[in-house]
Amino acid sequence: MSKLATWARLKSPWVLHFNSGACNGCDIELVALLTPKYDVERFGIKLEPSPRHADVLLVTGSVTQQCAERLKRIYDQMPEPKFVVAIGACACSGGIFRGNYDVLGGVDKVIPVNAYIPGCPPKPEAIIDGVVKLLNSLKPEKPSKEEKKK
Amino acid sequence: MAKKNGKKSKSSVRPMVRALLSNLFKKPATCQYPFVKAEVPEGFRGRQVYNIDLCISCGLCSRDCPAKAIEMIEVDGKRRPLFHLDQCIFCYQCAESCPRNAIMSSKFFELATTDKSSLVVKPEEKVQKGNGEQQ
Amino acid sequence: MVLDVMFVFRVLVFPGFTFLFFFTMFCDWIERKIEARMQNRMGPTFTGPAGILQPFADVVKLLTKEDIVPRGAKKTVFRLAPILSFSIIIFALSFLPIDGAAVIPNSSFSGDLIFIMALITLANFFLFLSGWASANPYGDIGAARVLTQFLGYDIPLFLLALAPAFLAGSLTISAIAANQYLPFILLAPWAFVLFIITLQAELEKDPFDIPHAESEVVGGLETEFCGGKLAFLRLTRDTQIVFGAALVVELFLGGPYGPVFFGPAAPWYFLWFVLKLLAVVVITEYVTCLFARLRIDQVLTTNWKVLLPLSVLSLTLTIAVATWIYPMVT
Amino acid sequence: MSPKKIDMLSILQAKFKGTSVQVQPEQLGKAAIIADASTNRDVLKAMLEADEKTAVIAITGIDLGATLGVFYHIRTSKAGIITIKVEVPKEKPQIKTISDLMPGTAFDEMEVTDLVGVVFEGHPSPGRLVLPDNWPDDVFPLRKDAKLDNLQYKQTPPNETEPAGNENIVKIIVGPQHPALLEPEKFALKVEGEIVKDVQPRIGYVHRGVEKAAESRTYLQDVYLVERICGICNACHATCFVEAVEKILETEVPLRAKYIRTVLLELNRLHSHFLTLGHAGLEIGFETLFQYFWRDREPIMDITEIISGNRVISSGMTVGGVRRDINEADIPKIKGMLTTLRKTLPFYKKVYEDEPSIRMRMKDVGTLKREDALKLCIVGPTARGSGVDIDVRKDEPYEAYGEIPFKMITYNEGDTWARMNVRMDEVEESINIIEYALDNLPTGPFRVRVPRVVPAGEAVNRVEAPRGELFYYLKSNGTAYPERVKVRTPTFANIPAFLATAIGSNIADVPPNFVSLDPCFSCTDR
Repeated sequence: MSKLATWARLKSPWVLHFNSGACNGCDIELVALLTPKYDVERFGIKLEPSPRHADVLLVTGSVTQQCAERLKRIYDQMPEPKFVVAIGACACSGGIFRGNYDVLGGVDKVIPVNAYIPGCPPKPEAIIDGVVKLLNSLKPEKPSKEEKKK
Repeated sequence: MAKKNGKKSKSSVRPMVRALLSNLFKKPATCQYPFVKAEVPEGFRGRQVYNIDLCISCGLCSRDCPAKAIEMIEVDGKRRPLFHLDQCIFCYQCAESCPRNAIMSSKFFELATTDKSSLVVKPEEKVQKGNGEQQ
Repeated sequence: MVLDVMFVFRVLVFPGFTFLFFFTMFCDWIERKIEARMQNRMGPTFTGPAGILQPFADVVKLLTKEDIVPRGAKKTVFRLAPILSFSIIIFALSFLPIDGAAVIPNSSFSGDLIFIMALITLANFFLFLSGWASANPYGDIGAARVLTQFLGYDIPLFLLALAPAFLAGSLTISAIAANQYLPFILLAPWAFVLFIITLQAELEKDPFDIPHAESEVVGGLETEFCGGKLAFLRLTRDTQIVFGAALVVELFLGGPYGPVFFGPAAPWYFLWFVLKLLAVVVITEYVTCLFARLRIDQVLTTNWKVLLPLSVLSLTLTIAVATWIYPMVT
Repeated sequence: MSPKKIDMLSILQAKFKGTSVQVQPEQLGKAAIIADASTNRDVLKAMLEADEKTAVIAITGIDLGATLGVFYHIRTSKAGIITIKVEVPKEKPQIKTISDLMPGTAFDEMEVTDLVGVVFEGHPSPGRLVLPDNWPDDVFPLRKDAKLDNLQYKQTPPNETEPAGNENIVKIIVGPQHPALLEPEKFALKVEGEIVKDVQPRIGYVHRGVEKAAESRTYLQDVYLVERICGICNACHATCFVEAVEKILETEVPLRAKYIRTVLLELNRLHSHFLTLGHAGLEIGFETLFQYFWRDREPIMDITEIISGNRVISSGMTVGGVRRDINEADIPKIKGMLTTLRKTLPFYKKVYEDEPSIRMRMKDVGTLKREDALKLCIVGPTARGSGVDIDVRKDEPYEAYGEIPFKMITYNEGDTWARMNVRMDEVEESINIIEYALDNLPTGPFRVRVPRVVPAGEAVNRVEAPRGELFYYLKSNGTAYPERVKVRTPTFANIPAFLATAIGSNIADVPPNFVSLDPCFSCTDR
């Protein structure tokens, strides 16, 4: 039964996007994923309006002081198994705004992050590659079953 | 059974009506990225390729980097640049201000990883030259 | 009471619950694929052959997710409403003759058209309840909008459904479907067009999809739901689409009855039913992609000032046609 | 319109002959007027009477060591910017507000209070604008002596729970995380039934302190920092900053660099307009239009990638010219993409003009009359949609806009439909400009060596960003680091337009009205 659950979880990762203080360069690349040229709906990825529906939280932007509390609240609202992907140099480490007075610099200072996609902004293909790598990193649960069998 | 498309009065066929129908039968404009390699134009600013032999460890690159993403570290006696790819904004100011052109751009953009430490590129680590190879 | 195996098989498996469950997902897949193709993109392709298992994967994933009941929500209503609304729609679907006979054999009684219309009202009421029970401001607004829009289109929907009843001379669906000597779409095309438009409003599809408009009301009544309950809410909406299309097929396109080529009639009727239903789903999807969303007050004005008088007019026109055609046929 | 030539300077000199106000022509743009806390309002009143199109572009707060400077940058119908300089003692930083004369400046004054600490008496709605609510009260980031490392933030609970007046007024918070808005900003809407009674914006979620960061980087590094204020109009920010530095250095940029800069600027405008026209479709629920627009926007991104190496942040500009040359081999490919783009325009033009569902959702929604647009100092397509014909490319041609023929588009209806159609026509103009620039690209160098240290001086500069007029004020102090960089972005000036038109409108009209403004909050908060 859990093989089916893992298969379902990999095949329909619903996505929520939160911009915690970005220059919206990464956001327009993220929204470009939904458009015909890249079309992530091929992988079953759908942009969901509310944190309750989402599995993967895509965060862009170096977390500003005001957004930090909001980001934490949204992360708590998401049901388990949830994953966080930091998109763009700002989300990974604060990028060019690292060290400013109002910037926390990096999403991992507020919530645990599962995948990092550097780039300013990363190409839409790089974001797809990041999400695919995140989903592949969930797959090794299967071989662990083979070890149990041995 | 005719597909009755009885719409109320419509003067000229609206452009949207025709566009929707024609797109239904046209090939979708989607490039199958993960299975078809994305073609990247010349001069694309991907990951840096650092050539350790040309470097004279002058430190100009780390001084000029707007995001302060290049750190000079001691490597067998000489000061070499350490690239923090998670802080780098890929503007290539370092390549411009390097007197010996030791830093070149490559067309490799698939840098996503699940652990952050792999984003720190040490100078002595042999980085594949050319473009597009996986790490 | 010896359990009639045929009855259990018929209700639970073939044209009953399991078939309807998977057929809803198939229709959802068709819809997503058609919408994607119209927008020049590919739509789900990597789950199962050509992405056909995508809706199934969505439902299974939702069922395996953690189920959160927010503190402020009204617990019992919050848990029950989605399941109830889903079961009502499935129950209503079982009255429509799918392969020559209704899902529950000899269950059609005279006047079950009105009963089914009442079931739709009940299902929408439970959707309102689920939105109202989730203590989220967007949930309340979404729920209120479901009701305002529902008040607008319910009467025209019923009046338009009466048109074929007049032509067939009876209020039982199987009877209407049976004696359609000429598919009523040809006899009363105006009723068909108006019915499709009101169907758009009932299924909350694009020109009238205000209750779950993302830009105004974040998730509408689904905002607070996650996991199993959300799966049922999404299933309710998909089953409503199948139900609406099935209703159109029964009333206007001559039900499951079509030319039978060889062998027993039931599989052929079933095939005709599915084909007609898919055609109607494609039409509704086409209309969805064609329009922008209307404002809530524009929807109400169109319902009360445009649809209602037109449906009354279409009723009178149908009566005129009935009195002219009826003596010729009987 | 005022056809007669108004010589603003002579009027002001005549009016303020004997008083303590000195008019210094040709200093910092067209003229600098030294006034003090008491006389600045009279100067402004005089200018308002003289010319109807007078508008305050920005208010710069600056720490001048002993005193705090408050500079009012003012634009009149003739080209050139007039700055009223006022100095206020540091111990008692008070000055009278001018938001009653010019309602559009309320936001500017709140920001100066936040960052530099000058209090504006009589301000209609004082309070935090860009800084978070729990920011310590005594720290002003843009002062030279501000201690910014270990800050003790006050823990104040968010005040969303304050009652909404009488009971039938529902308070809807369009929160920081909202699917329709690409960026975090909060609007507290007080709604009675379906009518919006009051809108309180709370921006500042994207405030990254760019102006303070700019002071700790060299001019060369600042170009990359300034470019990342807004991902959609990054070329405009870079050009505006670079031109300001070149004004102080008085270096002459080679003609080929000017043409390449114009191409990059227009590519920026093209991709920004396509993005907004598509996003407007998404806001009114017309998803197919969104998909089509963003599908046809991809060639523009590919052209930017070919020319500059990155799809979005083109990083083409540097002090003294352009970083890369457009090589001849790519030009036919670029021209090919542009012609395919031009073929799709009639389809979109017809859809936006007479598609019934779009007209129902956009016709006379958020109408802004011409006088209000002038009073609220609105800029860009939002103003041009209401008949105000201001366009920096025409009023004060910079780069190669003087030599390239193009039309300025204005509509007079002033509603969302008009603003969207202004952008629709401007797309056509931009394609013409790019093709003209590519056809007769002058030969010659594309870059000039520039010293790292910039002599002391001041400069003001304006550029026409896709959303409107972008304004930079730069002060250098003879070192390699700028003294003060002030950025006033177009959306910062356009938000009052949304507030004015949203109050009294239907709640369902708020999204189209909001998107017709083409808001970019990473620009607004800097």
